[in-house]
Amino acid sequence: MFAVTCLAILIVMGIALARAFIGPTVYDRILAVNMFGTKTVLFIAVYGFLTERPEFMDIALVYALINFVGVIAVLKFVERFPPPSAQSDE
Amino acid sequence: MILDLYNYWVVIFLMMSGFYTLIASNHLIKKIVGLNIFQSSVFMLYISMGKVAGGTAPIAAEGIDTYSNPLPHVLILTAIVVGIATTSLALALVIRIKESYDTVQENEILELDRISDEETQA
Amino acid sequence: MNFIIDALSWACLMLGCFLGISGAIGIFRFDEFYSRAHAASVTDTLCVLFIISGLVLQSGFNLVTVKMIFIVVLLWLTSPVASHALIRSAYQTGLKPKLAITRKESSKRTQS
Amino acid sequence: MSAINLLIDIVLLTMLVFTTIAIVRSRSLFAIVMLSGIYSLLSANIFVVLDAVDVAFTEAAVGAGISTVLMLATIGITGYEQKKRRSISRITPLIVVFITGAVLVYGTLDMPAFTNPSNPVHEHVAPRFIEQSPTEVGIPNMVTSVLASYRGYDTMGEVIVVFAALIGVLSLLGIREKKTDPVYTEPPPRPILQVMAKFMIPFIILFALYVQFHGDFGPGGGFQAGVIFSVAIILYTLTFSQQDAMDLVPPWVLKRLAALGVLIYGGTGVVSLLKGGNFLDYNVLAHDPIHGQHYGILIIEFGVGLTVACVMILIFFAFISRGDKNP
Repeated sequence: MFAVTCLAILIVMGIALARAFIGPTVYDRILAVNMFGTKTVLFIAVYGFLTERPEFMDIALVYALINFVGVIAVLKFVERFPPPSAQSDE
Repeated sequence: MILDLYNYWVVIFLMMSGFYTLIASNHLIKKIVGLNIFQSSVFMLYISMGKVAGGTAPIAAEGIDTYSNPLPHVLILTAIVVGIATTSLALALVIRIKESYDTVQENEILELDRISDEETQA
Repeated sequence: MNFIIDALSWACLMLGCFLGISGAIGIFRFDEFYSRAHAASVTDTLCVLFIISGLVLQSGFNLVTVKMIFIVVLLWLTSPVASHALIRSAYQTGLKPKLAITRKESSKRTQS
Repeated sequence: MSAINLLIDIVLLTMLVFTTIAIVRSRSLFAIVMLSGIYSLLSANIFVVLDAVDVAFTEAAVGAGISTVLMLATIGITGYEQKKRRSISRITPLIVVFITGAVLVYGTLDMPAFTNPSNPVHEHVAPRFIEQSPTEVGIPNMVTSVLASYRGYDTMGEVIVVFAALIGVLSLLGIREKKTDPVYTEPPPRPILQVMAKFMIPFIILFALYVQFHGDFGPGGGFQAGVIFSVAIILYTLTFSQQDAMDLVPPWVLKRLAALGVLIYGGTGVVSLLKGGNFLDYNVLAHDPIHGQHYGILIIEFGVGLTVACVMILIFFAFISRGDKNP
């Protein structure tokens, strides 16, 4: 059951990755990275149970804390230095 | 089995991508990103080597007798922190270059250097 | 007893997976940033809740459970705030929602 | 390694390959930074799958927090876009890269299979660490005992390298303290973020302390704790202002504390010398060797954490204060 969940999370990660590749706006990329971060937290949590050593929940916890900081930093940056065109960054 | 070496091939691919970015890119920040990819490919190589089939994370617990190799983990753990410190040093150098040359394109920097050399000779 | 717990956690995990995948399809298929953000942020919180509660059912009560409850609380607090900040700065830097444009055009059309 | 783990490993590595291709091909620096964020998340996942929980921990703290912030600060100063014109030809680098890659792949064909327990790398030093360290050093986390006790010299060198990088950054950039006070408005410009940050920062600091002192038993230790602590200060700086953060943790204090951390590490070694042991041999620190190891590891991990935290905060301050000078 954990294996199925792991694979489903991997599929979600793959799709978010595709969104991060194609963009088109900077905000889409930030959104994809944010989603990727949340799914990383879940993946690490579920993987701990899959390998029957769930005591390493600390890594998931540190992502839950720090992913927020990364997103806020990116947003501050985008507000201070707006991209040349907000519609697309390519 | 062909998948036995998959990790190592991915490592080589990452290493070569970083290498390519390093030598083919004209932008100094992109060069640093290439260097970072190169660096993390080495991390991946070490960690792949440390994995043992059937082993778990090297933290002793009841009822477990196969552990992965802790030595590569130690080396890479410190290497990551040292890596971010040296990357920040490189980025600081890029900022100084931008301030004195007003560009971060390698060819423009070389061009400016050539002009100033000719001026001093003349 | 064990069977019931197993079944419950299966249900929770599968529901969480379903929500996660539907959010991912939303983020991939919708044609505009704001609807993508909507799809991602709405499904994210419940997906986290279901998957983690599926895990909590399996682990019983110990330190790991406490950590997982912390993860849920933190993600429930930070994820909406991050979505809010993201959409707000997108709006402020001039990315217009598609809906507003079409409504303006349609109102023009009805006036003329 | 069972089939499902191998499958997960392969899927994650393939995603990593695609991310790398996207990074190499992308022209927008901002997209490159975002993709590097994904790159680091993916590599942390791979580290977890390959059992390196401590490394994943470090990568989590460094890659998601500090690396992105520093890259963005630099891009803010140097400008957004790469220029379109390319003067260097792509052919020669490609040929060089392909030849080197082919040689390396040829080299791997002789390598023993991945995860094989009888690989040479697992046969020499590692068995001793795995078998002896829980009894010799007395703590369950073998990574911490190797890091702090068996290879204490190495780690001391790494801490000094981090410190030296700080000296380099400070002598290149320096930290400017702003003369003018920041303007406070009522209500603040980002009320929700500020409330959230106020709520989060104590949690992050508490978690950093947990990681610092729980590192003997679970994943964690001085390096990770230092980075996590510095992320708390970075969050404070981002949501409030640089001046507020510099009032909270003045740079002159941080500079002295960073040096103090190295001093604690080296001082522990000197104390063990004076007590009649070797340099960084903690057995002599207490009457019982196991207790001595405990004290020694606790003290030097504290020194490492102090240095890393102060260095990261100072580097961050140096970068953002430069950004204020040239917008």
